[in-house]
Amino acid sequence: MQQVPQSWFLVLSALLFALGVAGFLFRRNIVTVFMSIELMLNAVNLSFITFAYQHKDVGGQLSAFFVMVVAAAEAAVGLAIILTVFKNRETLNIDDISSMKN
Amino acid sequence: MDASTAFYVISLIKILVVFAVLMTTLAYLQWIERKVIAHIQVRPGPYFVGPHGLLQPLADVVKLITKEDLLPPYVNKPIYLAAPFIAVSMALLSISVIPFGPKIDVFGYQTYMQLTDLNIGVLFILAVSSVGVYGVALAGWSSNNKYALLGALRSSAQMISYELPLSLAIAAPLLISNTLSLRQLVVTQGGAPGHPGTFWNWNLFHGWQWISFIIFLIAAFAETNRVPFDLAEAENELVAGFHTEYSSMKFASFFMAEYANMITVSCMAVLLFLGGWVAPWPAKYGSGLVPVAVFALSGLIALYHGLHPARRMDRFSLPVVGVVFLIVAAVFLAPFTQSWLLPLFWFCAKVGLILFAFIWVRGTLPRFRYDQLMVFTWKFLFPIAVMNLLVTGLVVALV
Amino acid sequence: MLLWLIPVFPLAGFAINGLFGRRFPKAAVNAIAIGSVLLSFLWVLKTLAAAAPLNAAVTERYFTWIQSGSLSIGCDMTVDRLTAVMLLVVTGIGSLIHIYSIGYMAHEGGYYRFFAYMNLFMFFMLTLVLAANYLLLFVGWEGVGLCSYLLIGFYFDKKFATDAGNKAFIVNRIGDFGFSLGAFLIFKQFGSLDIAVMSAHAAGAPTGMLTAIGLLLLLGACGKSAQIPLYVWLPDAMAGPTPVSALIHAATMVTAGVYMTARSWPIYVHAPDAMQMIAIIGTATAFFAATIGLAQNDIKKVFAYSTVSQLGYMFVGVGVGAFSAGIYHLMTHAFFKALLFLGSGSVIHALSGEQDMRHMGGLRGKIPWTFWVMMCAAVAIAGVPPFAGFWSKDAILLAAYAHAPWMYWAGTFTAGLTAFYVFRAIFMTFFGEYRGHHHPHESPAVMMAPLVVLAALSLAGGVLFKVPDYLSAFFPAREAPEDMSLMAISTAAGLIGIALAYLMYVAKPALADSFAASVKGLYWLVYNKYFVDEVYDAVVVNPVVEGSRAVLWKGIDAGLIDGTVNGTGARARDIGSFLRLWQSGNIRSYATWVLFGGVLLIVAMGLAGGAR
Amino acid sequence: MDVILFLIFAAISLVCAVNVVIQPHPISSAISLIGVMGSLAVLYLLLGAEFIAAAQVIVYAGAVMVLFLFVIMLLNAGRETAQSKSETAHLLGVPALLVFALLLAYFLRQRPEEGVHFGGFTGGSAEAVGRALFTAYLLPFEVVSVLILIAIVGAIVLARKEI
Repeated sequence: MQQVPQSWFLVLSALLFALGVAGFLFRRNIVTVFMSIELMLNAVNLSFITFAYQHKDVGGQLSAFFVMVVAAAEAAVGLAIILTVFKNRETLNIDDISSMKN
Repeated sequence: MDASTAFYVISLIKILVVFAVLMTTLAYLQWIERKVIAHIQVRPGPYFVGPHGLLQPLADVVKLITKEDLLPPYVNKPIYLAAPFIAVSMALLSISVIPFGPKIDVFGYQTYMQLTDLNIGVLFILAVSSVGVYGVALAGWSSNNKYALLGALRSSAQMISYELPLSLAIAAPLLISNTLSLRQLVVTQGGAPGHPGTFWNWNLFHGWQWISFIIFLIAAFAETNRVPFDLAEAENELVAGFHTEYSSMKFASFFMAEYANMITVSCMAVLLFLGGWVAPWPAKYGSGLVPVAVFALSGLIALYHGLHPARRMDRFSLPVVGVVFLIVAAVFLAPFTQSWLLPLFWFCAKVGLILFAFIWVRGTLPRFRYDQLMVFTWKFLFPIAVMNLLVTGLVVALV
Repeated sequence: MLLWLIPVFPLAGFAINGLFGRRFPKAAVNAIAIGSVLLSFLWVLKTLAAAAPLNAAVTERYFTWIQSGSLSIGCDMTVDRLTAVMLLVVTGIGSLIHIYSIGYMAHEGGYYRFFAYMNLFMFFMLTLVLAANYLLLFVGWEGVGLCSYLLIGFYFDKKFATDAGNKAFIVNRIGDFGFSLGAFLIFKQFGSLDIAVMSAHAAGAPTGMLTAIGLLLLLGACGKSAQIPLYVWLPDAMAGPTPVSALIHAATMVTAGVYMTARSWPIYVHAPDAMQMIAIIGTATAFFAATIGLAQNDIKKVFAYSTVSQLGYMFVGVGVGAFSAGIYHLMTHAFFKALLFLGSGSVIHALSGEQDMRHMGGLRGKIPWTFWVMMCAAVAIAGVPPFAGFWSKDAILLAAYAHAPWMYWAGTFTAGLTAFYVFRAIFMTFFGEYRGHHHPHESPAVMMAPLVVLAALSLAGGVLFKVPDYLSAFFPAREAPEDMSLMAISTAAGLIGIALAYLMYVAKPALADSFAASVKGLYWLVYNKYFVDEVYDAVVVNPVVEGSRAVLWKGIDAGLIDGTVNGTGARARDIGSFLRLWQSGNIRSYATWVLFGGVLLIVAMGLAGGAR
Repeated sequence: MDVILFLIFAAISLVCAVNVVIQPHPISSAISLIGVMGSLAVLYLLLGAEFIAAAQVIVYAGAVMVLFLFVIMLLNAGRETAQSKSETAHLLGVPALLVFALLLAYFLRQRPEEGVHFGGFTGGSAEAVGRALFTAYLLPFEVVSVLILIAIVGAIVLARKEI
């Protein structure tokens, strides 16, 4: 039975992460930007689980589990923030939200 | 035939059989529901297509397929088209891990009466059902219709909310049976090996697990968007909810998804709490004769009514039904069917019981108001489920 | 043996009363506070009965408190014969004073607060007594100091009370400083803070080290037990309620120093210089405090200086190697001094708060019960045989004579002074004509009952509880020959003191004033307590305050530290105002920079060969 | 078989991920992201992480993304407008991103090769994960539960009408 080289998983993870970064950098809709973050987290999870396989240690999977939990919490709070921002500013464009300047 | 080829062939056959049976069941479940509700409301129900309206589902299918497939111009087309597909495929997907019976011999090959046995079967069903929300949500959004959107928001919020007590209620019997595999779950409820147990071994009667069962049932009603939780399609508020804009086969898909979900949660209830295909008492005390008795009695009653027909047509239809039932009863007596037909009978009987409860509730209870619905789950059902799980966990850990 | 229950009962009382007492009726507060102390007392009795005859120490380890390197300190409690005496004194006298307080504090505000603090004090005092190592002892030591502070300042709306509390606390800091250093040296020398370990290895330690430890511990004891030069806080501590003065500042807490030095006897017996120092300080304190007591007019101040003086006696006992005599005097002193304070409290209570003896007089007929119990205490402290004070004082004086005769003579003279000022107080209070304008009334039974018990103890306690016999195996034997003539001399000194007091304040009241006029300078000096407070203010307090203000605050804190901090902030702001040009306010450009940094990091790791 | 499975689902996940980035409409991005998550779940199964795979679908696809969909629906987020204000993101970001992806891939390829096949690691069952979670990783687990509590409170506070 043919086996999949481990590096393929890692390269896939790297590519997904890079795509997430690209989404973060080039998208302007704050929701899409947030989804790009989730994409990056998923990419990292894939690495974690690959490493768990490599070391035959469930710890890597637990890291992924914790990432998931934190991502869920982050999504809840982040989306609540997005809702509040939209309520106050009527925009989802990330470039328009720059009140930290000045 | 070597082992792997046999595996593929048998799996294919099983898929075909299950799919065919399921599709028929879906169609006839609809008929049964209409009949039962009609009788609850003291009216005959579908009557004219075939004897006692028995061919009504067939007629419905023909109607739905041949209807014009309307595609409103303002919808988001790809998502509008994908939504019913997601809904129905997710609903059918969960059937694949449901075991209907024990291991059986088919022409010398040993196989399970189940498409596939995952050792995280319960989690799989939870996962698939949680994805099922998308069918509803996307359908409502892509329809570009405020009724549809509101219905979708309502029903997906409702499904997410009720998934919590549902999962917590499921977790309690899992703790007791100490497995996530649906097959193992049934085995642990069947008593010790060699000493088949009675219904007293079922998780339902394990301590206070009837609480979990009731929570599970309530949450399951909400998960399937059934009365009294069918706010998503509250006709007098939202026209038809998330599928307002759907017609023809796409509408039928949502309908199928709903009934398939009903069957899935009924199967889950049976597997988790009611001992799956295990007979209520051991065969040596005559549980194997129950189906024979039931079918024979039904057949005799049908024959009797056939001899004293209320209408002209009954003179032919009822004796036919009676004879069929008697034949079925005879089949149950045949020794080579006992090993697989009896478990299947018990499984179907229990599932049928739960499905009847679904229909019964629909026929009798009024609908909740939306805020009541949310308050009910978050402030009542969820805390009780948490407490129940905590106490169960404590007891399991201590005993 | 569940030793921990002994201190935990009062702690529970403190917790309940302290947290919820505000809402409780007085009866509930009483039940909790007194019940917890009584339970503790009963538990002590049960424990001691179970452990009798207690020839060896019983130690219980509850948990390892601090574990760091070679330092291992457990929460250990131990009970031996010395502890047994202390436990009985603390819980027994404590129970009586708690009961007395019901009557005394009945009309005061902060009723629950008072009892909560009292219970907390009991907890810390019992911890101190039961501690099996110096650190746990220090916990109790600091805890009783804290409770002393809280209770001295109980009337926190009066400035002199809070000032007195502060003074007690700050003066005690000096002593605690010495105690801490002593404990550090003990750890350095013995590698452990356990008293048992210290006892076992003290004989082999270098004398210089032991002397240093002994002197530092003595400094701590001087602070806690109000010895020269740190006695100044105790007279001021009388600002607290009278039961507090009786319990904390007469019977128990101030004797902690004596207890601690007695507990550390293995160090002292191998450090004769330190012991000599204890004896000298004790003698000096006993004498000077007694002379100050001669001229005070506040009844509680008289007894406060008397306490300082009697503590000096106990130090003499410890210092001359008669540890058991010191503890003996500690116990009898607890009986009669608690009685004196409580009795004076009863007098004050009778006169609705009047404390000045010049406004008393002739109370003998008006409050006879109080008079008679006070008389019992007075004869006990004056050393009239066969009452309690006679036995213990005599044991100390005999040992002092064996050690150095001049100490005996100083002690005997002090005994005369003691008898004089105590009876001066009695005569000024109870004899002659009533000079006040309140209407005296006898105290309620709940106050009198403890007084009667204490009176009985003051009279018979010396004979009933022969502490030196009980402790003879515990401390190294220091045989002092029985010498009837010395006993007769010291007894005579006491009787002469009583007779002089009678002469000056009852028979010929004018004699006192004319005598004071004849030695005007001396009287003025004594009346003003040798100006010790003023000298301390001038020599220690003011330089420290001024120095702190000028150098530490204005110079170091405001100049150096604030300057550094502010300067750092200012430079950071300068740099930031330059760097903020970078901050476009656009999240995505920030993210780009983060990505850029990530790339640099990966390149660096790759160059370093880190990505394997 | 394993290679084929991997290639299929890796391809799906990559295509969906590209879709997440290039789709103009957020809801399409969200659906694509669900696709990524689903195919990653299959890859997790391949790597022997069956519990995590189920959790991935339940938590990510079932809960987190539903929340996203909700918000998109509630805000009725439309297509993105084309203009951008950030020059830095394009000038510095594109080359940096390329270098980043290439470097990562390059370094990852340097690792010693080891084959992955289904069943090569069976320590990812619900029982094993649970056991590790409640023994060696108990503290992080508890901390995470506190974090979730904080998140709940935070979300409620933020979502309240009067701020």
